[in-house]
Amino acid sequence: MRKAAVAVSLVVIVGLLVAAAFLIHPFGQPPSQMDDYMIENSQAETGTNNVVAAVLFDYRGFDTLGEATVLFTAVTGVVMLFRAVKKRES
Amino acid sequence: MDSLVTHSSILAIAIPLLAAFIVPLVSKVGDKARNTVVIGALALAEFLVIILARDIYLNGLHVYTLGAAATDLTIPEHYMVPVRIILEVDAMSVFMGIITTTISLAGAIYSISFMKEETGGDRFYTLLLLLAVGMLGLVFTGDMFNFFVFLEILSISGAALAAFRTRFGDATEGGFKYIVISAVGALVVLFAVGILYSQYNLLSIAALAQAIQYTALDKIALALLVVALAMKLASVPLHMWAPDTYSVAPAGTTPMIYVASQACLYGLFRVLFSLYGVSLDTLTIGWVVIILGVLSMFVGVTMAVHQSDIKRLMAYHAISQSGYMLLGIGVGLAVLADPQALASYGREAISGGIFHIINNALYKGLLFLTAEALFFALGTRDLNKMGGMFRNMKYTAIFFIIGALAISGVPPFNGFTSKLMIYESVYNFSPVLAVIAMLVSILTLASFTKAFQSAFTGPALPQHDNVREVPKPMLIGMGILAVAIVFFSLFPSLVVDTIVTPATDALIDQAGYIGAVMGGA
Amino acid sequence: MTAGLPFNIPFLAVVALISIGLFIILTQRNLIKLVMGIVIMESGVNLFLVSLGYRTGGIVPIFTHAPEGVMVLPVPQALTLTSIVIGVATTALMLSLIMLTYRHTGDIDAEKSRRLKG
Amino acid sequence: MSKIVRTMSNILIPLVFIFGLYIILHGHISPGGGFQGGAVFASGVAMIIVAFGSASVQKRLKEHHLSVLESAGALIFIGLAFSGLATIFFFNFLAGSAVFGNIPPSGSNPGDLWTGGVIPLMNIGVGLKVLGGLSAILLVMALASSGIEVEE
Repeated sequence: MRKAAVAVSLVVIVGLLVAAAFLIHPFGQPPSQMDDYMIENSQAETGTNNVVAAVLFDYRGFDTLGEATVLFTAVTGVVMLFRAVKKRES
Repeated sequence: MDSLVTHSSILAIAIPLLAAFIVPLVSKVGDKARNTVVIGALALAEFLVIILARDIYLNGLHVYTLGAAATDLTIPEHYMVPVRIILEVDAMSVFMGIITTTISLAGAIYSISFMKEETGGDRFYTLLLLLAVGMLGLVFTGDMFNFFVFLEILSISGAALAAFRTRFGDATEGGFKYIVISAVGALVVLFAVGILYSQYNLLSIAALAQAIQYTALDKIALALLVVALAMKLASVPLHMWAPDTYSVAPAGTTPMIYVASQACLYGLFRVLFSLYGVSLDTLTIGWVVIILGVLSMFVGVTMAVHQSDIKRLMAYHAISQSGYMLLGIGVGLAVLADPQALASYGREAISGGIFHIINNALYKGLLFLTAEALFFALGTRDLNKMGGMFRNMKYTAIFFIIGALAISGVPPFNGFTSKLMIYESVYNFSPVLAVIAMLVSILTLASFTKAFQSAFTGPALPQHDNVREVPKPMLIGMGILAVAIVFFSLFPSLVVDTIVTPATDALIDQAGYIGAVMGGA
Repeated sequence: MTAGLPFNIPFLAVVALISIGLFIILTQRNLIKLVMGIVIMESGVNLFLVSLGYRTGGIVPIFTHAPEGVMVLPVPQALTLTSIVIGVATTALMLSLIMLTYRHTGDIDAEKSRRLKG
Repeated sequence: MSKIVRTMSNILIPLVFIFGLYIILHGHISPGGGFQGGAVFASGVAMIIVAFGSASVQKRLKEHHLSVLESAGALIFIGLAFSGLATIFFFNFLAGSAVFGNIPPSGSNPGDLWTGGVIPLMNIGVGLKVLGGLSAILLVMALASSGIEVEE
C-alpha cells in the first residue's frame, strides 16, 4: 500500500517535471524584461560594476537580509542543540 | 506619526529581526534584560501591526517598495514591470499579522518561567523572535522569492525550537521530521517560483498575477505549489509530521509553530486567490481544496479520539480544525467565478473560514499552552497518568474548559460563531459536506470531554499530591488568549465587521491587489 | 529545439537530478542518505535557477573590463546564491539533528526509531 | 593529523584567509562578495580544525567569540538597511555621496573600489557574518562529534 503510494506519487511528480522541461523556453533564450532594467541601470543607480552584487544588495537586498537571517537561524539552532543540558531541579 | 504608519509594514518585520540579532549580546547582561528586549520587540511589532491595520481599514492596501526612492514607486520611472521587492499588505495579510504577533507575544511571556529551569534560554528566545519574523515576513511579502526565503526562516527556526528539549529522543525526531518536510516543501516551492520566473521574468506576485496566461507550465507550477503548501500546513494526506512536531515543541512555541502552519495556509490562499485568481478553473481547484479540507477534518478527529498523549490529541485536533478553514474557503473558491452564488453564500463561506483561522489560533493556542502547563507541573503528557488536577490547578483547568468549549463549537463561544457561518454557507453548496462538518464537531466535543475528565476530575494520583499551580508568567500567557476568546465570544459581529469582512473583500479583490502595484492597468 | 542543444538538455539534467533526489527521499531508510537525497534535489533546483538566466553567448554580468557582448541575466544568479546559502543552513541543522538522534537511539535507521515511520 | 598536513596548513591558511578577505572587499567590482568570501574564510577555519583537531582549536577560539562576530556582522548589515530609513528601508543612501560614492562610467570600465554606496559595506557585514557563522557551525559540530559539549 505504502509502496504503491510512493511509486504513484513519484511517477506523477517526475512526469510533471519532464513535461515542464519540454514546455519551458528554449535554453539560452529567456525572456528578460526585468533583468534588462537591472543590467542597464545598475551602474547609474547603485554605482556598482558587479550587477549581481547590485541585485543582491540593492534591488533584492531584502532577500539577502532574509538569507543572512536563515544562516543566523541555523547557527543559533545548531549551537542550541549541542548545548550542555542541565537536569531540571524540582 | 505619518512616517511611522508609512514604514510600519517593514518595521513590524525589521524590529523583531533587529532584536533577534541583539539578543545573543544582551543575554550576556542578564536574563531580565533579555526578556525585556524580547517582549518589548514583540509588543512593538504588535503595536505597529495594529496601527498598520487601522490605516489599511481606512485607506486601503499598503505597498512598500524596498530600496526605491519612494514607498509607492513600485515600478521604476519609464518602465513597465516592478524590479524591486515589494511588501504588499492588504486586510488579509494584516489579519494574519495580528494573529501572529498576538500568539508570539503570549508564547514569549508564557515561556519565561519555563526558561528558568532550562539552559540555552538566549538561543531559545532568539529562535522564537526569528520564528515570529518568519511568519510576519511570509504574510506581508508581495514577492514570490521573498516568500520562499521567509518560508525557510520559519521552517528552520521552527525545527530548531521543536527539538529544543534535546534530552528527549522524540524531540530531536520531531524536529528532524519538521525540517525534512519543510526542506522538501520549500524546494518544491522554489522550483515552482523558477517556472513562473522562466515564463514571465517576474517575481512580484501582483505583476505575475497580471501577466499570467494559465498555460500548461502555470498549471504545473500551481500543482507543485499546492502540494508543497498543503504539506507545510499539515493537511491530510500529508499530515504525518504534525503530531510528532507539535507534541514535542516546548512551552510557548507549540502555538507559534501551529500559527506558522496557518501562515502557510495563508500562502496557499494567496497563491490561489491573488496569484492565479479568476484565471483558474475555480470549480476544480475549489473541489480539490474542499476534499483536502474534508479529509483533514475527518481523519484528524478520528485519529484524535483514541490518543492518550494530551499534546498528540491536540495536534490531531489542530489538523482537523484546519480542515474547516480549507472547507470554508474551498467552497468560496469553487463559486468564485459565479457572482450570484458568491454573493448568496460564497462570501459567507470565505468569511467563516477566515474567522475560523483567528478563533482557532486563539483557542488552539490556549489548549496547547494548558497542555504544556500540565506537562510542566506533572512531568508527563500521558492522560492515563493524570487526574484530579482541578483542585491543584484551578486556573489552568478553567482555561482548558474555555478552550475546549470554544473548539467544540458550543454556543456562545467564538468557535460556534465561525462554525455556524461555515455550516450555513456550505449547506447551500452541498448539504452532505455540512453534515460531515457538524459530525466532526460532535466528535471533537466528545474527545475533549474525555480529555478533561482524565486530566482534571476523578481522584488525584498519589505522586501528584503536592502539585501546585504553574507560575504567574504562564498564567498571564494563557490569560491573554483566554481574554481574547471571551471578547470574541461576546462581540462576534463586531469582530466580523472590523477585521474579517475586510479580509474577505481583500482576498476576493484580485484586481485591487494587482492595481496597487501595477497602477490600475 | 534550440540552435545549440537539442531537447533542452540542461533542463532535462535538472529533472534527472530532482527525480533522483525525490526517489532517494521517498525510498531510503537511512537518515544520512535521506539528507543526501535532499541535497541532490537542492542541487537540481539550483541548477534549474541558474540555467534559467543563461543567454546564448552571454558574458558575466560584471562591467569591470567587460568584453563586448550580451550579458546573462543577473537575477537568477542572485537567487541561486541565496538558495545555496539557505541549503547550507538547512543541511547543517539536519545533520545536527541526526547526530542527536543517533546519540539517543544509537541508530540512524528511520524504521527503527519509533516515531519516524511515515 | 600528520606533520605534513600541519606544516602545509600553516603555509596555506594565511593565503586562504587573505584570499577570502580579498573576495569580500572586492565584491562590488569583481566576482565574489560577502557570502563567497566568508565561505572561503570559513574553509580556512575548517582546515585548521581538521589539521589541529577541534579540542586544541577550542582552547584558542571559543564558540561565543564567533557568535559575537556573527551578531556584529548581522548588526552592520541590518544597521545599514535601517540607515536608509530616512528615505526607505534598504535605500542606497551612500550612492553619490562622499563615502564609496563614485559613479562608474556606463559600460565597460577598469573598475573603481570607491564605488557602490552601501554595497561594499554590506559585503563586509555579510562577510563577517558568514565567516563567523560557518566557522561556529563547523566548530560546534566538530566538538559535538568528539563528544565535547559547548558551554553557554
